[in-house]
Amino acid sequence: MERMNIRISGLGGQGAVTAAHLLAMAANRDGRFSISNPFFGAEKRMAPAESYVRIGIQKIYDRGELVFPDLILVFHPQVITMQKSYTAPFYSGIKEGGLVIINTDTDLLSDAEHAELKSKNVSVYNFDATTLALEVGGTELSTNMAMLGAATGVTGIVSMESMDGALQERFGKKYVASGGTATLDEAIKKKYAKKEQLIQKNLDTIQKAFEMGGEWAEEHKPALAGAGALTE
Amino acid sequence: MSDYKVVPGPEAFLPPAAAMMGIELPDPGEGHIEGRIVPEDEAIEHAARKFLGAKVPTIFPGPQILWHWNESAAIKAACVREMAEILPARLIPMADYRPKYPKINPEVEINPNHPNLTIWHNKIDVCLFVGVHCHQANLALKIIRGGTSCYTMAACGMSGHEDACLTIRDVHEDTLRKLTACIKKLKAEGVKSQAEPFEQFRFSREDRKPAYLT
Amino acid sequence: MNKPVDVQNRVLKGYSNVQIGEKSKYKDTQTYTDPNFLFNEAEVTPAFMTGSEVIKEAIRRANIDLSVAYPITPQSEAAALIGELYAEGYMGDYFRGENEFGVMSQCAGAAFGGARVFTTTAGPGTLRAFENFPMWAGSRLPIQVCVTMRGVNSPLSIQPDTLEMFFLLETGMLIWHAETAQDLFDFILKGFIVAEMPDVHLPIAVCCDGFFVTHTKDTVALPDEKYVLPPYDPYKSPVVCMDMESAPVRMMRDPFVMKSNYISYMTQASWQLEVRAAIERSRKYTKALIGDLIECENIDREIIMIGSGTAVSQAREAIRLLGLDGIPVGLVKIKTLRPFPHEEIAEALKDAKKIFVPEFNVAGYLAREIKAVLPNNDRVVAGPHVAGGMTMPSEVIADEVKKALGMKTSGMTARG
Amino acid sequence: MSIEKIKISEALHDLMPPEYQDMVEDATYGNQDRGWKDIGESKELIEQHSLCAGCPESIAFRYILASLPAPENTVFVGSTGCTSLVFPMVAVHNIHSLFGNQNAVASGLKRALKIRFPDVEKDVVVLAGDGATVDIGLDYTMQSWFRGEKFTTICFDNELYANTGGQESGLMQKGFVAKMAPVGKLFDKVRLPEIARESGCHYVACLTVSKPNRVEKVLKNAILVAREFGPTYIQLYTPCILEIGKQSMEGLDEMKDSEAIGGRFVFKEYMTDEVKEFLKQKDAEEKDRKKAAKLAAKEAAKA
Repeated sequence: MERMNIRISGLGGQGAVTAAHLLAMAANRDGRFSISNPFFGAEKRMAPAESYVRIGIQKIYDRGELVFPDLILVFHPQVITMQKSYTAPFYSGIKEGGLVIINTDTDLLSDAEHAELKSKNVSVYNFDATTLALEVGGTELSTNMAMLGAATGVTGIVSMESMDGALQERFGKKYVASGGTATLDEAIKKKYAKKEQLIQKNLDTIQKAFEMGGEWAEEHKPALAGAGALTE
Repeated sequence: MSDYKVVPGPEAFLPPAAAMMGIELPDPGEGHIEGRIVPEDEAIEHAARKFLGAKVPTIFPGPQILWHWNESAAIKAACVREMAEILPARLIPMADYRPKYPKINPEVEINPNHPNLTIWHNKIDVCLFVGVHCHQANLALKIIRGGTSCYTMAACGMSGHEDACLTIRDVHEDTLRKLTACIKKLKAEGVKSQAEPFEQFRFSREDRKPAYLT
Repeated sequence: MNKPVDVQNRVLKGYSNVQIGEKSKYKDTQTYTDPNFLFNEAEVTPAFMTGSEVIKEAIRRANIDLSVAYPITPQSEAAALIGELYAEGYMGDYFRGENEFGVMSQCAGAAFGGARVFTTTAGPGTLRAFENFPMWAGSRLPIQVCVTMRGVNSPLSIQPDTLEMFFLLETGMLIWHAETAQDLFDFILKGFIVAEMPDVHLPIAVCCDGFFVTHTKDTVALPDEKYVLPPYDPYKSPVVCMDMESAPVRMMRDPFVMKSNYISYMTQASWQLEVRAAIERSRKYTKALIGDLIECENIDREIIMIGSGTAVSQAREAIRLLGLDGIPVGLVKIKTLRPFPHEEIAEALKDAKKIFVPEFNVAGYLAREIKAVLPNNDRVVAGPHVAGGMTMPSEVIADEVKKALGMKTSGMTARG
Repeated sequence: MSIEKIKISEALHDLMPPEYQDMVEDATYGNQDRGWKDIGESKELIEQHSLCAGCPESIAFRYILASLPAPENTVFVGSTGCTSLVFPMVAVHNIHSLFGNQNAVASGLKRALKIRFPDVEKDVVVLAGDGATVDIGLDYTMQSWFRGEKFTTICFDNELYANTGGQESGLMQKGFVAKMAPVGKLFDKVRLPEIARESGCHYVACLTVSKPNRVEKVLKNAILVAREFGPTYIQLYTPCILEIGKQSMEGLDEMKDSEAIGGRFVFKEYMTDEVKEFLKQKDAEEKDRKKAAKLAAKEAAKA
């Protein structure tokens, strides 16, 4: 494929926007073209939050809300269970052969939903990102990192080396964001004694999730596996 | 290529701005004659000939040279005075731009809000704007084109005026001297001033004293 | 146009500033740089940042004297970032106004006093400020406002929508519409130069689509920050600077010409025409700095899409998708809405059989403007357009074209 | 600095309309002793105006222009109303922009002049009617005070909208029957001087223009304090004789009546303690300067 369009659905405060920026920055480091943007809503804690990443081998022009994604990352079960989502059902618009990764420890979809996704050849990966974040990162605030790792592990859309670089860039210097994001950054920094520690923990989380994603892909062979090798 | 020409009026109830008719301003080193871009020297010679051929050639000096607010302004004022004397031409100031109350005296001043009073009253057939701020010059030039048959020329310190029938731009002392020299040269070659005899109006503060004080 | 501007060799003619080469008044690490060098020759390095950060980087190099801020989504980040520049000493003054009407009036006051002024606004804020915009233009104040457009209608929407640009069209301001972060950076810096030319000397609205540009990370090429625009020279203004330092003394800005006896309404009318004329005069400087007012790709094709802002971006992707299905489509991007490139558009579209105008607003005003300058304007399809902040997926644009051609559509584009 | 620029080009001097020749020769720019007493002796900074015959606003304008401490370095900001018909005739740079935004425009202007001329005291003075100051522009008036903007706000209070034909305004007295107040105004005159005091003005005065000495002193105080401390506010009663049904000659009586004990415009002045001290010092300096000047003049006469 020439282009991967990624939609991230989560709740305010989970770092869905940060995750999108990180993914785009990493893709940029890989020499790909990328664009990331949030859904432009009022940023409130625990309210629906959505962000979008486009990665391609040609210059990307289109922007805005991604209605027809290849990959959907669901950062929080409530996106599905309480329909905290800008699009309902959460998978609406997903393209043929797409992939959905859901942060959950139990299957949240009905049989009908599974059937519908299957008819489009869409794979579903239930991945317990929050538990991993707590285990490796030491805080559930690293859930977004775990989700990024899993997505990267399955698809290989960005390299771990670039992800490392993007993390350094994002957390290593004064970052410009909305007030809410800045406050969250401070909260994360407080969790860790040092900035380096924060980056390392995040990287560890991503690394672990990356491996788990890779293993899952090996086992389930989703259509998007290996899509990181975008081709013309 | 616009086929619009910036020629003397009376053109219309409300004449269009020449720029909206596709007339562009000259680049540095150029001027325009009736909207046609020409080298500066050609515009200067055309201006000199227009002046000499006029019955009531008139220069309208504006605030930027009437006031000695910097040295260059005072020098330009002297250049304009010299030009007026050599032509000869009337000098009628545009001292400011306010809507004047209660009335202007069209013999001795021109106001951008109603310039035609002065043009009509003095039967001015060729005029030159110099030292008038560009915005007010354009207002007046457009109104003159609308209601009179006066040939308008603008010596502009900035980018020139497409609403004048002729313009030169980036005008400084030397440009004014060049125009004066050109007038002298043409006169030496035998081109005669067609100006009707007149006396330059002069104000003095004495003129204004009420009779009982004199 | 009686004299074509050489767009290949983009040289700005007739610009002069005696302070080029001097250290900046505000930041001694910066040097006043000839715009021709800054825009054409200075080496650039790529950066990956949000549109708000791009606005900051442009203002860092713009040598503004003063900026006034007021929070409204989505321009707040940019306005706050300019505050950071102030704290770092990049400008003379910066403060938060009480509301947009106040902000634009404060900008006017500073510009009357001879300062280079920049501000930002969006959506309902633009409308609240509105009385000021035609006043700026009539007073010939070269203020720059960056409008990060969003919905203005009730029910309230903070999402991207270009309706407010429609309202701005007849204010007498220059209206440029940035498609990308790079456009935004270039337009802001180049906008100051064009707006301040003595024969133009008008306010300029550099518009961009909120969020799509302001909150989207994109690549932008930046010249070194040691370069900064030369300062504004208020004594080159076509009207008198209000500082009691210039002739003449008895001078009001800008006087009522009504009610004084014998002053005719001709002055009022000519004044308005002069503002329109000044917009026209901006063409040659604009072309010298940002190239032709429109950008064309494959206009020999029978189907052409034409638009401005990110509608063009969406169209580009739609054209790629249509290309995959073997449907060739050309593209025209409009960079300036005022002056409106009517001759250029008529020329570019002269052979097109079908013309699509994707727009992010309910009015479809760009389609109206285009129809007004084209012969056989039944060729124009006024759409697709969305409104209220809806996204406009490229797939939807592609389907619109297919529908018009009587082809099968993807069937993906229904919403709900 | 700018006084040097008020000079006519020698080569064109004899063409300049005499009102300008007079102004350059006879006006009081740069004269430290300028004040209302110059009226009638020196060239005034105001030409003919288009106000109604006998309008107290016209005399208020003349007192104010005659009393400015430094007209050569002053810029006015006006607003829509009767005053905006006078301003084109005033020989001090002045701005008319919209209706009600005068204090916002002045905020930007003052800051710009401060940036451009850090070493020169450029006075900005707002002069607007009561509709502009209190009704449509109240937000901008007060916010400029909250921000501590360093300029003087003058309100010509004629207690109604005069320019549009006598409609109710916020500064109109309660019970007054006017256009748009067909059964009489239902609420009290807005207490703007008190509001000004509470909103950060360092010097506030409320008076009529019946006493030129007082107008001069108040204006000078307000401008000097604005330079040093921050916002200052002057409210001047300039009755609209036309709309309150008086004759041209009755303006002065109307003002005198209203400033008598119990009237709406009994002279009020408020200043902070710091300002009181500052003005006392300024007065002393002024006295010494005048004394010295007198002495020098005497010596010169002797010589």
